[in-house]
Amino acid sequence: MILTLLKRELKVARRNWIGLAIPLLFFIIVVSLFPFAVSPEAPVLQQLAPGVIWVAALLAMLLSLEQFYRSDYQDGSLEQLLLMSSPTSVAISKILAHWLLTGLPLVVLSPLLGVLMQINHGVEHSAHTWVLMLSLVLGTPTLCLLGAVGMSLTLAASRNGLLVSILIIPLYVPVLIFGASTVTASLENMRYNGELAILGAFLLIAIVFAPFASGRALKISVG
Amino acid sequence: MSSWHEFIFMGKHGAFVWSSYFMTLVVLLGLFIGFRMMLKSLKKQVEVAAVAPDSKKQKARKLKVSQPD
Amino acid sequence: MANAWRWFHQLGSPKYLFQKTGQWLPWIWGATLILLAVGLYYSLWASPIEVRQGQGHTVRIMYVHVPAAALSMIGYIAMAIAATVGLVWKMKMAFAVVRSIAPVGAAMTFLALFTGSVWGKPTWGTWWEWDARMTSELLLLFLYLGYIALHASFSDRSKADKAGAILAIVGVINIPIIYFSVKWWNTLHQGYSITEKGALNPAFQTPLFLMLAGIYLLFAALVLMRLRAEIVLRNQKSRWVIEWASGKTLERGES
Amino acid sequence: MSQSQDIQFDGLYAHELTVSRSEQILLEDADLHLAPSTITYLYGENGAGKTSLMRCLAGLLQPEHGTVYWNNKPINHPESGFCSDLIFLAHSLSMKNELTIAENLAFYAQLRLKDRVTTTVLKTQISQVLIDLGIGGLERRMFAELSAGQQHKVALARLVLEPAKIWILDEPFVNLDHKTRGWLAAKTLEFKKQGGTVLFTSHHHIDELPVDQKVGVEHE
Repeated sequence: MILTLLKRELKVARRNWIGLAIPLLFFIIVVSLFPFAVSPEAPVLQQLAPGVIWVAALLAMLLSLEQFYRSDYQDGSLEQLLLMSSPTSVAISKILAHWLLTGLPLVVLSPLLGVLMQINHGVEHSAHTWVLMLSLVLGTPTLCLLGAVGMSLTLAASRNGLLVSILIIPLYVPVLIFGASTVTASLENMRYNGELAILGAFLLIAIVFAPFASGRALKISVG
Repeated sequence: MSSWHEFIFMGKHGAFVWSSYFMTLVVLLGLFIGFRMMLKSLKKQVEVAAVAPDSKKQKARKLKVSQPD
Repeated sequence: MANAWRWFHQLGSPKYLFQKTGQWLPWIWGATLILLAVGLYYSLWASPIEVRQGQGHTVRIMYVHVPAAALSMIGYIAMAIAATVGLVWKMKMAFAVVRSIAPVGAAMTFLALFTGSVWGKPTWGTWWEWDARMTSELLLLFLYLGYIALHASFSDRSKADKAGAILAIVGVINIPIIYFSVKWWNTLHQGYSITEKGALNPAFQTPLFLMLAGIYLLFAALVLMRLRAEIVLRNQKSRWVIEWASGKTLERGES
Repeated sequence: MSQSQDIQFDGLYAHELTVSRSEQILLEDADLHLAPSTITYLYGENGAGKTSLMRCLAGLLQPEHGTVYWNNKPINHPESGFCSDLIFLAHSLSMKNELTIAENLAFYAQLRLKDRVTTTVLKTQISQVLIDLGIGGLERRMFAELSAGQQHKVALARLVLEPAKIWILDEPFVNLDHKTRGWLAAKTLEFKKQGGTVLFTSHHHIDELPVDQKVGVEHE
């Protein structure tokens, strides 16, 4: 059942690819502003890189949320889905689609941003890029899961656009802290396993709670 | 505390100590007054609505089941 | 046990809750005022200044800061508990309680931040330090404001209640995570810790405990006041509310 | 609970239902029985709460009070099988603009049948029903490209493509051309003959469709 739902999400998204591309473009453009604003010198950029890339990724995830939930709510298909399958599985398919179409592309694009932000300055290898990707692989699904809860809660609310950001940004802070510090640790040639493990732990907690909470919230929004 | 002077100036930190207490007072008093006014205005509102004829009052409907003619 | 259950159910009745809170409030206010009067006497006058760390009189800020900070946390946890009761037992009054705690809790969080900042200036020489507790308080304030904003964005109150309840529960699961993360992040950056400023000397205990008790009760009293307004707001069309408004029944009447 | 257990009500049975929307109680203490093999016509003025009642019977809206049973089990009980037996057609057509007609219809059919149907079978069924509805050959067009009337027809096609035991239809006849009204009435009667339960609303009496029960949402 989840597979049927997921296939539909992917199909709809494919036809609507421009909507998906915009958050990614935003991700790149925001990051590329920093050299202008701060300094184009490699050591400075390198030091800023983890934070800047992570904040940009977080904002891109936030921006892309609307698209995955709003239209289903408005055209009535959300209520049909909730009539025919369990709210949790609807939430899971939404979250999976959101991650596959936004989180994963962000991960794939992140080496490019690493280059822009001079993340490998002063070293011959590209280990830092891999660490950045790894931190995003573990962190972005948590952002999707928490975002799903926030978005499901605000679907029926009247002021929605920015409301969801206010609700979930405080919840995003732990992921941001550990995501960015994983990369920072790597830049400082320190061990980063601990940070990655904690990111993984956050992901597990979110997997346990978020689909259920999001499903309940979807049900409330439709009712 | 040894003197009124010390009580008011709190060493050199009178402004810090007093502003903390003052802000606490203002915020909590503000809530108190706000909640009181909220209850009062609601009371008045209910009173007015009760006196007014049932213009806006919409009664719940019932289901009437019948056989077609 | 059976009695406790019955009482719990009675609390679910708006009329009963309104009458009971009306009976309790004068007592709570009385106790609050006495405790605060004595507490203020001690905290502003009859307690010594801090010498060991050279804080001097600024230690007096602690007597409002600590209760406010504690209540900001307790308030959010109470919201989550009431939200769970509302969702699980479908008890509508529990949602009214959640909504009533939110503004008072947010005010306490704001006060904790404000007094913390004012305390920080003479102590660290800066108004704001990204200290673990202060940062957590800031995020907590956002959580409170998020709840209030979410609740206000629905035209349908029962939807607002349920959505807000879910947010409160999700938030409370996150509070320890946020606190832990911020604390870890803070040690990484070797910040200060505001909590080490006032290591508790027995001489500071009397005013602190008095103020804690007084402000806790004040919190309860304010929440109950807000709750009474909320009950009336939600039951404007009930006969007992109309009778109460037109003064036909005693406000503190017997059940 | 106990009352409904004593007497058996096959089909859909709402017991002491109180429905409210935005804190306004629309309908109080309603008992309603929709037996198998019956067609029920629900009427009432605008804003009386017809749609809310239907959403409540479908399980989308939580009733203020009371329970809805499907074959003597509460509808949200997994064993009642209500979610696979019900087709609820609302005002919103619930179709994605980004998908073709065939994709839209196939998605709902597959979701209901849990992929027990092969795509080729489904494809022929879809083309057939579209021909019956007079929009044959449009299955590969995007939903957004159709006219409003055509879009409405696509939503109705679900009734034929998905097996169900109860239909709850909100204004299915509105803005339909004469031929499609006839088609829908015939399909509804056919569904009734197979033991189906139907509840529908309409502003006007539908001549083509004899009903077994009329239910009004009105003041006493």
